[in-house]
Amino acid sequence: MMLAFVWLAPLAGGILLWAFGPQLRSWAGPIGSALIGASFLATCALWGSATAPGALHVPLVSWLHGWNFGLQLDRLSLIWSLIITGVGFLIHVYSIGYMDGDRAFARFFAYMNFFVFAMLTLVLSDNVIGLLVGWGLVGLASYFLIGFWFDRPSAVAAARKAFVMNVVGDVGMMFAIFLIVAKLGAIGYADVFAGVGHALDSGTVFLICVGLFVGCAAKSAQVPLHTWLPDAMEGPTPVSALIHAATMVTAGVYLIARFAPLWSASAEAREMAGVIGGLTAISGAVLGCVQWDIKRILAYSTMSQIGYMIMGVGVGAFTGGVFHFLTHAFFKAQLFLGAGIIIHALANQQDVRRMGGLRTRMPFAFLAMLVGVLAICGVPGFSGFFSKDDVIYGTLAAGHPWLYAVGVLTAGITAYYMFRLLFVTFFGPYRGDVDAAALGIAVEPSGPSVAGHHAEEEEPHHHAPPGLMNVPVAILILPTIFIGWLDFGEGSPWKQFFRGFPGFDAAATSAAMPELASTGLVLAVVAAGFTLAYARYGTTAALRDAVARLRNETLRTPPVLVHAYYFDAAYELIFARSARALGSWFDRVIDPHVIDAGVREVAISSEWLGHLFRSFQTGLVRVYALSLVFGVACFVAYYALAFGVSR
Amino acid sequence: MIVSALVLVPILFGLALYAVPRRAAGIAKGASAVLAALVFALAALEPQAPDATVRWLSRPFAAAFHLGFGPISFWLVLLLALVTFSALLVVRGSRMREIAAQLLVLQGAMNGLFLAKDVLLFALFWDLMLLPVFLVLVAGGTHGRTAWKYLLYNLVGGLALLLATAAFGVLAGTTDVIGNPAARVGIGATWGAWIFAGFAFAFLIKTPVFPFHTWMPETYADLPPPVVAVVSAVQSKAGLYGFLAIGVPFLGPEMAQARPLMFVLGLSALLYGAFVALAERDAKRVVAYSSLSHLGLILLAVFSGSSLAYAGALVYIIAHGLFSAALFIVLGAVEQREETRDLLRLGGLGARNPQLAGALMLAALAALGLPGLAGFAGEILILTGLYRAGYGWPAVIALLPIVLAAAYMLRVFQSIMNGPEHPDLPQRRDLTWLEGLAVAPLVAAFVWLGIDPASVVAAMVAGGAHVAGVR
Amino acid sequence: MIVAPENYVALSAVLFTIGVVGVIARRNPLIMLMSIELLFNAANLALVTYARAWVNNVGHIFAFLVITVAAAEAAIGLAIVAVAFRNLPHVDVDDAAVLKG
Amino acid sequence: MSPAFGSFPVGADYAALLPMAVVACTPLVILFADLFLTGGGNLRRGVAVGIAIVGLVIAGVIEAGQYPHDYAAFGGAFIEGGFSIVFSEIVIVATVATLLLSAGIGRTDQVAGTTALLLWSASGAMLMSGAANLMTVFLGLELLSLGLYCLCAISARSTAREAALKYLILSSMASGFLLYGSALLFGATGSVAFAALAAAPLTPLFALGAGLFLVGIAFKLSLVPFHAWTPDVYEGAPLPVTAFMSVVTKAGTLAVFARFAYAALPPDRASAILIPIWVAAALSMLIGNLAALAQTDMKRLLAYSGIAQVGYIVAAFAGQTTLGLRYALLYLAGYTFMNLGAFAVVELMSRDGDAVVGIPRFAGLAYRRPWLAAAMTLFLIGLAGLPPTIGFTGKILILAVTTGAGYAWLAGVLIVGTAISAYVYFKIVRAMFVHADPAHVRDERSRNPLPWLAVAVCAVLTFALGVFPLTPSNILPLVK
Repeated sequence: MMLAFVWLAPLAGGILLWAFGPQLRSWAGPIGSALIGASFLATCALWGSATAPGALHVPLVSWLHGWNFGLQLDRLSLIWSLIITGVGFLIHVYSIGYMDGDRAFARFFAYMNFFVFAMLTLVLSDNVIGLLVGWGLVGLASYFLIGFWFDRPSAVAAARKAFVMNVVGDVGMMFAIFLIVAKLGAIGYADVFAGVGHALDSGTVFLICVGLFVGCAAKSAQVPLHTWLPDAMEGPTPVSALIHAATMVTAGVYLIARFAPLWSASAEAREMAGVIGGLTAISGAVLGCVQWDIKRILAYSTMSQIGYMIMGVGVGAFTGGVFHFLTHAFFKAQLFLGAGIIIHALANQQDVRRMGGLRTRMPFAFLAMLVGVLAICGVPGFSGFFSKDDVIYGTLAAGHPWLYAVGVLTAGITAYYMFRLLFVTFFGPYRGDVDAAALGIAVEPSGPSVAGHHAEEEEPHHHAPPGLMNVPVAILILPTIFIGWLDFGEGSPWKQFFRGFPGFDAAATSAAMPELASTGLVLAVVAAGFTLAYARYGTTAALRDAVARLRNETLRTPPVLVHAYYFDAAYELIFARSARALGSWFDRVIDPHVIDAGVREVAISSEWLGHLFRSFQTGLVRVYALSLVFGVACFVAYYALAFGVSR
Repeated sequence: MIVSALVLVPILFGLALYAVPRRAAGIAKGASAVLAALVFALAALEPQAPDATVRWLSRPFAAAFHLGFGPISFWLVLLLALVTFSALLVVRGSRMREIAAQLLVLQGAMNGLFLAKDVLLFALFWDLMLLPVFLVLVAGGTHGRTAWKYLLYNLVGGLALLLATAAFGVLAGTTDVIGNPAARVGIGATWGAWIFAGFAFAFLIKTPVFPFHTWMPETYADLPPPVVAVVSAVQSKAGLYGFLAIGVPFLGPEMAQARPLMFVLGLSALLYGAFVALAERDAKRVVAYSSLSHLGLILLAVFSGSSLAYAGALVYIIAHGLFSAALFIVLGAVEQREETRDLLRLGGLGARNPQLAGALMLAALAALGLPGLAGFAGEILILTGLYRAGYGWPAVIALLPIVLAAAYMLRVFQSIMNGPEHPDLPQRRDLTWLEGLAVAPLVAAFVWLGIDPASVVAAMVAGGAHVAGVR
Repeated sequence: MIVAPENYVALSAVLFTIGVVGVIARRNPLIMLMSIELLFNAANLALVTYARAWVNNVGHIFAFLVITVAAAEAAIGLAIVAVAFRNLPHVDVDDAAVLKG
Repeated sequence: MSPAFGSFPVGADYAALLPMAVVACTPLVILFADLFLTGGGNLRRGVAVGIAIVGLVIAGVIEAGQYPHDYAAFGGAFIEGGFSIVFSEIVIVATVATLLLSAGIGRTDQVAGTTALLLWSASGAMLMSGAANLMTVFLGLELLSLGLYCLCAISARSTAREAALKYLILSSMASGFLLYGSALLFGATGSVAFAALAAAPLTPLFALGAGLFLVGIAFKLSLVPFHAWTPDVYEGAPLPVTAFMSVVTKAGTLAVFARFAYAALPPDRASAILIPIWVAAALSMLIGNLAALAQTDMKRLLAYSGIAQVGYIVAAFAGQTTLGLRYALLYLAGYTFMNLGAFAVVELMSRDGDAVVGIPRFAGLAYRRPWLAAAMTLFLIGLAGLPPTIGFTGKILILAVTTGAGYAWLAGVLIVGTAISAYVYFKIVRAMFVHADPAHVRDERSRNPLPWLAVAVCAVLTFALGVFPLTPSNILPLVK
């Protein structure tokens, strides 16, 4: 069964590599990659049957009446599966080079394969609970990979944070499942969609959407559940590329697209999703402007781009949103892998302030990054242009001028911080040897970026990346540029592809201005963003005294941005700390001093009574005799009362 | 015949172990493990084994030594056999022989409890199963206080059970009713409430449920790992089984009356346990409080009156048995290696002991209800059942502990296995093959149960028809 | 003249009470034994009185029985007092209070 | 012959007296044989104990043979039927056990005497178990007590004599109350036969008489508040005598109480008359167990536990149901075995049985003498009412009949008392299973192996009765 193979091959790889990793040694990488590749090919082979009417469906197990689990490959899950396995394959290959020499080389690929399996479970499931299972498993995989270098406390903490936040999302989805099961008694997508409007009244649909959206917000790092994503960069760079850029974090988009019929049926839900998406898009972008860690910059940009997608699918521009996912998967993977090359080459230096002038040192990386940046900024012709334009215009078409404004503005900010990244990293002099203080970097003794996985290695290497790392990047360049043309103009193949897909044909209200005008506006704003970035980082003057400028900027960054709006601090205070405090109060006060104390009192008092009665035993005969007489008196008194009086 | 063997053989064999000289304790351990495996096979191969019954009392009420499989008890007996087997494999130390013996006695007594078709016999085994644990605690030496707490808490419950059983027998004329839907038990409303109170008191203490739980953490912390595995995995289910086997069929109205109270207790256990587990330093106590939380959830299910939740309750009972046994066995292995359970002192074991880490990870994941594992199957069934039966708020409140569970379970795992290695901790060898053999079946079982609980659930729903008044 | 049986019963009650008080109040075991004899004889008096009242000899028989038993009791009692106080300075029951608690 | 004698038909059924007569006459044989055995040596002991046991066995066999029938001697003054036979058998068993325990104790030249006294006391108890008439009750009671006074005193320890003195004074006083009560009952009804009492109208005089009579009974049962003598006497008396008292006195007195409660009281007002007894029983269950909490000496502890246990048994009579009587008998039998077993174990733990044994002596017993510890554990969990023993089965049955008879509050008190008692008994169990340093524990072993026999038999019966709770199907006739 082909589909089962697509689904299980990565799992098999995961188990195999986990169990026999030490024996396989350096073979682990190729084996893991090969399995993903095979899975990819199998997916491609299934294109026909997936696009055929009625999709492809495989029943698996059944728990109870109406609780039937199965796999389903339709157009939506097909797109996702292709990205997961395809991009996944490339990143696997890349990782062979990147992770080369790591102590836990095999374990890494085991986790990666397991992740692919989990992600496939998510997108291939044909029912809500199967979806939730995949949802949880990808969370686990991301936990494993974020905490891959588990001797780093920071990585461990980040991993736990990511997992717990994702469980919050799972819980939200459970709530949605409550409603679905309570109303329908069945869990299959088909049953759910059939129920819309009948068994599921609009109020219920809205609640379901809220539940689902909590899940999607947690997984896709939407405000306010986004704080785990930047920390997730503790994981190896390929992980960031695959999980925290290309695939997992976009699961939220998949979720909304998958339940399009529900969202189409509930305007409030669309409102909510659109607003949250827009909020995320802009706040992420703003934070992206003040980051110095190259991966964190990309992380915030990811957050903001997903904001776009959510905004798009939220307002009902499903094709646009999904398309942005597609293009983003390529160009963001591209960017991360490019960053990975740099990090790898600079022995885990991730701080852009310590880079600079790399254009000449590693031209290929520059090319890769450049293409990625152009794409993400939506420069015409590059993939990002088409998809982002779709989304932004979609908001307008759906009648959300405010969201439209946010989208446009964010496009500009994006251009600013991406080119900022480009300039600071690749232009000007190399600042790797400048001491940290001069750059205003607060030096922490054992920062995460220092104690890397290469710590075990002998020679501190500054070497050019192995070919294995360049090839995938090179391959990715093509789609990064050209994939966008799939959605060129009305009746594009992309729009054709999703015509008639359940819920996708949401009636778009007439837009306030023609699409071309909007495009022009967006481009103008992007240009503005670029100009600003150039003025601040690109001009020869700026590049000359880059060190001083960077120092100033570092010290001048408003703390509210440095601390990412204080979300982490607030959560730590409100949830983590108070929960622990409550728990230890229960443990230290209630248990011993309330409950046990009560029980102990009973015990002690009975002991006390025992000694009391013991003290009555004076040993004096006459006292005993007296007690006897006392008893007699009681008896006689009773009889006198009971019988004497009655006569 | 077979069912009586399930009860008598382990007890007699266990007592016989005392005849084995201490030098040959290893042999005793091996033999008892083999016996446990045989018991498992015996139960698994003969699910249709006929009842065994011998007249016991005739007046003032009829009672019999009546043993037989029921839809629930069959699975519990299997679970018990499996857990006992695993526990016996990891028995170690100078008291190897005594602990193995007491484990077998415990198994026999609990088999009797689950197989009893007579309420009085149920009460008999209820009290009987206290003794082995008490003796293990006492022989442990310095744990006098713990032993007393365990004994007196549970014995008080047992006496309430005894009184309730007597009244039940007098009013019903017979106690030979368990698993017999035809038995029409005429208990008036006046007495029913009191009798139910007696039963409930015993069951709640045993489960345990807040606020009767304080005996549990200390007991779990002081018992040797193999015994605590069995106690937490199976003995803690006795009360819930009692509710399902006695309460639901014969005291339905009273259970319905008590529902609000029980929901309050269950929810408070659910939250209380989770919060304390978040704050504990002692790994075993964390797991103990997590059990408090999980069992509170099952209590909700038992009183929900929803067939979906009942199904979930059974799955979760089995699941909790499996993963808590695995957790305690692995934690025992850790403690035996590092001579501490203090989460703040442990750390970095994962690097040198990958298999140990893997085992702990799997058990912890099952415990925190990772979708795809048994814990999740039980949770989702129970919660949806609750919600569907119209108890929306309890179901929603019960979602919070799931998040907390993720937090404290990962905390346990990470603070033991992750982080930099502690130089002051002795670095011992990874999981031994015996320990692996002990954990593997448990893990396999809860993975299987997580993927396809239908086999259990179907049996339960089929056999659980006697669960009266199910929505 | 004929005294009404009630008076005898009253007398026996008085005797009985005196006996009880004697046991409680006196510290000399011998006197305590005497008081106990008083209890028995009070009962005897009552028995004989009622035997007369009911014209039923069973009361007399009972009385004789009690007298013999009382004799045996006294004998044993004296013996025990003798051994109990053999190595005690005074004959005082309050000295015999080793067993207590 | 006056008409009053009409109730005494000429030609009594002397078969009824046979077992008791055998027990009463065996001492003569023993004393006679003892004349020809001079000097020390186990022969002299063996002969005395042997003859005694033979006599008791014969009596027991005869009793058993009489079980199906029923006989009445002295026109109903003494009745031998299913009910009383069970009591007599219990007495006989207890006496045999006591002999096994006492065989190694005391000066050799005293053995014949003590054995004789033991048997005479036993015959007194047997007389009580058959007594259906105020006179026979008094006679039996005194016969039982007079022997016990002496037996208490037979020991080298001065505490024994103190115990004897206390027992003498208090018990005689109680007998005085019982006697005066009997006199008043006779006065109220003009008869001493239980059957006649039941028929009489309930006058205040009758109530008062019944009350004083019950006081005497309660004292012998050592129900609170008439229990003060029990701990001191039990502690002071030689261990076998304590064992004997703890069972035989209770058995005989319970027989009297049962007959009085069931047959001698006007049925309509009986429950009203008996309420004080139920209250006393309730108090015994509570105070007996509570006071036992504070004890460290085994004999004293068992004395208090006995107070509580007899409370359980009396509770079974509540409501005067036939089942209650049957299960009281059952539990009494169970108590006999558990209690005698425990005493036998204590005996085996002291070099000369007549010694003080404290709880600390049990430390680590399970590892020094596993079999003894196992047996003791069985007896103790039985006394605590845990399975698999008669303690559990008997208790559930008592609970059932008590609740069934409408005395749920007594059942409740019983449960509370049992809960307290758990701590008492498990304190000893715990001591036995704690790993103790042998250097710090006095480990004495009795030179007399016979108690082992008692332990074994008691252990087996404690378990067997729990699984097969046999109760006499025929307990009648109570009176004729």
